[in-house]
Amino acid sequence: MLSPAQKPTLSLPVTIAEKQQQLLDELNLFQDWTERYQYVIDLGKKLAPMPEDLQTPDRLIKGCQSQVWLDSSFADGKVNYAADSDSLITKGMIALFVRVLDGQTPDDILQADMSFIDQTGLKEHLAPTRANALTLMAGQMKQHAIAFAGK
Amino acid sequence: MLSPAQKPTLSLPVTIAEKQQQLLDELNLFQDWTERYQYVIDLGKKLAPMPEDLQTPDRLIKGCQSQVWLDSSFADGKVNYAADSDSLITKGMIALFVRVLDGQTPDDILQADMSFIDQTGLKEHLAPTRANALTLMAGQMKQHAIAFAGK
Amino acid sequence: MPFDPHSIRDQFPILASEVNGQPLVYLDNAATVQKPRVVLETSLAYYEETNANIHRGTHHLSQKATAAHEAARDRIAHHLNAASPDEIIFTSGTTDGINLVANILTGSISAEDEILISALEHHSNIVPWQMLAQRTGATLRVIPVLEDGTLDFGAFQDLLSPKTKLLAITQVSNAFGTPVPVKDYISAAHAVGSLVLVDAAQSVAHKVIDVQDLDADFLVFSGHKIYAPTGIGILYGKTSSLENLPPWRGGGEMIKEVTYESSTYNELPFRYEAGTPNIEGGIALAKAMDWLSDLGLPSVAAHEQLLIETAAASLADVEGLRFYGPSHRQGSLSFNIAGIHHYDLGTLIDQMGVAVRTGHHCCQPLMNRLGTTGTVRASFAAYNTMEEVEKLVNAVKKAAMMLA
Amino acid sequence: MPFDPHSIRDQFPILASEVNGQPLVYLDNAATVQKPRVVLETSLAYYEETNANIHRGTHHLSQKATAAHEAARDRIAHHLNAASPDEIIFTSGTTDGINLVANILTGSISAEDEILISALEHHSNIVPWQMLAQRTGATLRVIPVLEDGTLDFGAFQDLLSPKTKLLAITQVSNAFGTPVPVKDYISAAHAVGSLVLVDAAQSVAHKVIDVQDLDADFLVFSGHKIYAPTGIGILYGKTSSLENLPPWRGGGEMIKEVTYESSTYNELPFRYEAGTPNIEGGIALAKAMDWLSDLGLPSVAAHEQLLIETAAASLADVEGLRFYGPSHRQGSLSFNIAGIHHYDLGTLIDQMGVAVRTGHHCCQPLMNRLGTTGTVRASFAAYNTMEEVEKLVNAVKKAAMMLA
Ligand SMILES: Cc1ncc(COP(=O)(O)O)c(C=O)c1O
Ligand SMILES: Cc1ncc(COP(=O)(O)O)c(C=O)c1O
Repeated sequence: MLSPAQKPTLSLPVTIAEKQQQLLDELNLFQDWTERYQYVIDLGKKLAPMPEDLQTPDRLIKGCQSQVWLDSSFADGKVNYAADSDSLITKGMIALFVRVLDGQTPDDILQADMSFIDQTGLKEHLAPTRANALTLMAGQMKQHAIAFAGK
Repeated sequence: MLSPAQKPTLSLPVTIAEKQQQLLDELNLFQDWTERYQYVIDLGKKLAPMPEDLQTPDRLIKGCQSQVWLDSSFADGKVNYAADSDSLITKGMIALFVRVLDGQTPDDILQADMSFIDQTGLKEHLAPTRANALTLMAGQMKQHAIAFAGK
Repeated sequence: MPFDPHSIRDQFPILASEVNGQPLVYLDNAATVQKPRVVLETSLAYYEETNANIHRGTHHLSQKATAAHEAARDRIAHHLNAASPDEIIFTSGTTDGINLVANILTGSISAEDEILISALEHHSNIVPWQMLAQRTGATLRVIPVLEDGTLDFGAFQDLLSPKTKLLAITQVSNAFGTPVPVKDYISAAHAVGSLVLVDAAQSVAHKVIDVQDLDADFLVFSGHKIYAPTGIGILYGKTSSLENLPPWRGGGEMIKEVTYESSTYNELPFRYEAGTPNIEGGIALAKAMDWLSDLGLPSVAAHEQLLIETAAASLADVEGLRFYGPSHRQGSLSFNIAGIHHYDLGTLIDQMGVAVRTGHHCCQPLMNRLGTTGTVRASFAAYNTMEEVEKLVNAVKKAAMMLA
Repeated sequence: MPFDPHSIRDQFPILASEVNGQPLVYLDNAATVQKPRVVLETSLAYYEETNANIHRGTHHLSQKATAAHEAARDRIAHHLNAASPDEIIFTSGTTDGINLVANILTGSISAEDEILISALEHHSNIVPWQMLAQRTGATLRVIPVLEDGTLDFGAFQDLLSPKTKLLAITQVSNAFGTPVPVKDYISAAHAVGSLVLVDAAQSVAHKVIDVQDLDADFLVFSGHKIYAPTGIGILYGKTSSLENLPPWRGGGEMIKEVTYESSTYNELPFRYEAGTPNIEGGIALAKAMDWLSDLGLPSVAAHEQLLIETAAASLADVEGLRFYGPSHRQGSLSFNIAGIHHYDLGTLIDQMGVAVRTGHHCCQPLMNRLGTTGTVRASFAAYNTMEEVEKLVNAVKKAAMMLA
């Protein structure tokens, strides 16, 4: 299996749009769903687990069968996200979002076009309930950004 | 339409079986269901109406959509039946039974084979609920005969 | 161009069958209507391509079945102009929907309250309210019917009071075809703070229903009376009227969390859909409503109207014949001939291949009120033709002669 | 000769379909089972030849439909060995049947009484009893489950007392496939004067049920779990247990006479069948039961048993895999892999074309008790093959590797 690390990157992506494009490029290297899923799962595994004491009900986004916790902090005008899930696939999906939005300004996050996820081709392989959870997730991350925007 | 009266009868029927045979002979003269139905309806019309004050709940046999009243009396060792219905077709059907059983002894009535009604071909043109009512009717007439049998 | 019933008859295989050697003339549509091929094929295709249990399933078929089921809900919401698909609850039929509402209202009714129904109601819109009255001690009151089979609106207004907690009223009488201007009844009932349930069992196949325009709190009907299968029905419930009411049936789907000590209930519409629903029935119902709407419900209704008026005009000269209901009727034409039992009339015309219904049409109190034990009712659907009306008329005349 | 599933697969068109480019392997049969062509054709033929509303109709089609519907009741009574067809009540499913019984028992239960259920019950056999307990003030008690997913019969005996008014118990657990020896439970419950309702939703397709031998008071199941459509189910009610209970739903069919003041109710089974029933559903259900009985239910069950045992043996060496339920299981095989979420496992094996169910299987309290939020459940039907078991096993192993 070709791991994304092996792909030569010419310049480091900085903006949300650039990061989205990088993700899409990486995913496009994979032909079949197994590899794509494996890529997402591996992203999930790599995402730093959220400390158990942060996994509180107010940080919980309840999905159909799995649970997602989302936390954020604000420093130097940038938003930092932390997320976790009891489902590895869900966690991998969140990792996609975190990778794209983490370390950006509230304004950029609020203006970000999150429909890139439709171009990943992952959604076709997702149960609609999971796809819904993704939309919910993106919404929640923007909600957090709104809270910081005024500061 | 050929009316049963036009049929030449050689000897008057006396026993239940003879009367049943006579009825079957008469019905066999008719080719189509319209004539048979008309015959039954006409029998119904000819059956003496039961006085209204005899149409009491204890004489009522409740069918699905029509009501039947049955009464009987006992004289000279013979049972006499009176019957009525708000439905003319039902009344005609009862008239068939009355014609066959009226004026017979309780013993003969109890022993009578009432399956002749199946040979009339009428049942095929009857709603099952009506056919059930017929069976009920025959049963009731025998019940009455039982009450007189001991006397 | 007027609607041509001949253009759709071959979609109904059963219409080509024979009864007693005569071609079937099916005029018992108010009892249940025949189903077009496209509806039957929808059920079949569901089982050949999609069937799985819905909700909570992760796998492909389950997702597909869930999507089809929820799409059906959306279509039905659209046809009724509901404000949201969440207001569409799948039931097993009109009777089930009325019982559901009557049960969940138990805690909202007290002994001083009144429940109002009309004299035109079907047993299914009487008995559940009698049972509710018995449970709560409330009083059941009845809007009287006039000699012409219409309701007495003035008497209705007099019956209304702040005690009135619910009005249950039919949009079209199944016994006589009387159309009821339910919108007027609804606004008057709302003015005294009453909820209103509309029984649309007999109207849904004959007129476009707009629940927002009517402003009904609850509206119920059965699939089998609108070209869909039996075993499926709809309860429309306005969100604001339904959201604070308790659940009825308990079970899978209608709960969020269950512990032995207690359960928390799901949102609308799922709170009222316990257990596995009639999945393909709901999908077939949406298809039937699509089909009827594509045919053009108003022009179908105009066609049916013409059949009823022609039948009424042609039967008018039968001696002793009396029609029930007002001169403007919807769906059904109900009559009796003096001195002839409706059962006898029905039996003979059935022999001639014409299927009509006889009896009390599940409206015993109404029949009592009009001094009869029943009537003969011919009822019409999109596929009925002028030639069939002629056969009905001839059959009635011949039967009347035989029974005279 | 053992039963050969290949001989019947072409009767199920859906089994030839593909999911994500892979041939479908349908192992979610405990949720709902696929329907053989003969059952689908029975529904279709009903609409092409017979359809009419039943009972009370004079005309030919109505009589024909009534006869078909009542013949279906007779067949079903025969398959369950009921003492009389009057003990067979058509419902819309298991959940509907349980709610019916829980509601009509309201007046027979008082605040000091106890209702007993088991820890293996489906939400549909928990929530209605919770609601009954709330209505009456009675106490709900739960027969505990042992670590191996079987019930604790000793604890059950200790729970029984003259206060026990009803025991509601499943014949096979839908979550784990645990078979429950209900006959022993029934006789013990009867000994203290309690009624017993058996939930046969998961047993009816896998074993011959003899209600007289079991001596159950009530037994319920859904058509859609025994090769028939959704929207139809059966409540068996022993005449002596049912005859003095009040009605539930009010409406057409269930009454004898209606006046505005009061109604008299019809005999069994009609008293509990208000409104137009799912006519073709009942007929299709009888056909499905005929079909299964003609196949030979015991040999079908033996075949399913072999599939479960083979699957269990082949999965046993997957690292961290834990099975739920006892080693002898009926219909379903439930498991988890340590450190892997059941939802992830289910999602991946669905991608490989294998449809299984994941989650709590409508048994949240049971999952809580065993310390999990859910399991992966593969469940089997007559048409499943050894090759499909192999695909399941391979899919689970591949998914486990991906998620490890
Ligand atoms: C044991 C058990 N009981 C009850 C039910 C509920 O059946 P239905 O949803 O058909 O009403 C099910 C179905 O999932 C079940 O498995
Ligand atoms: C006006 C009306 N209400 C209620 C019903 C009962 O409908 P269902 O038997 O489908 O529950 C009918 C059907 O006969 C009806 O005509």
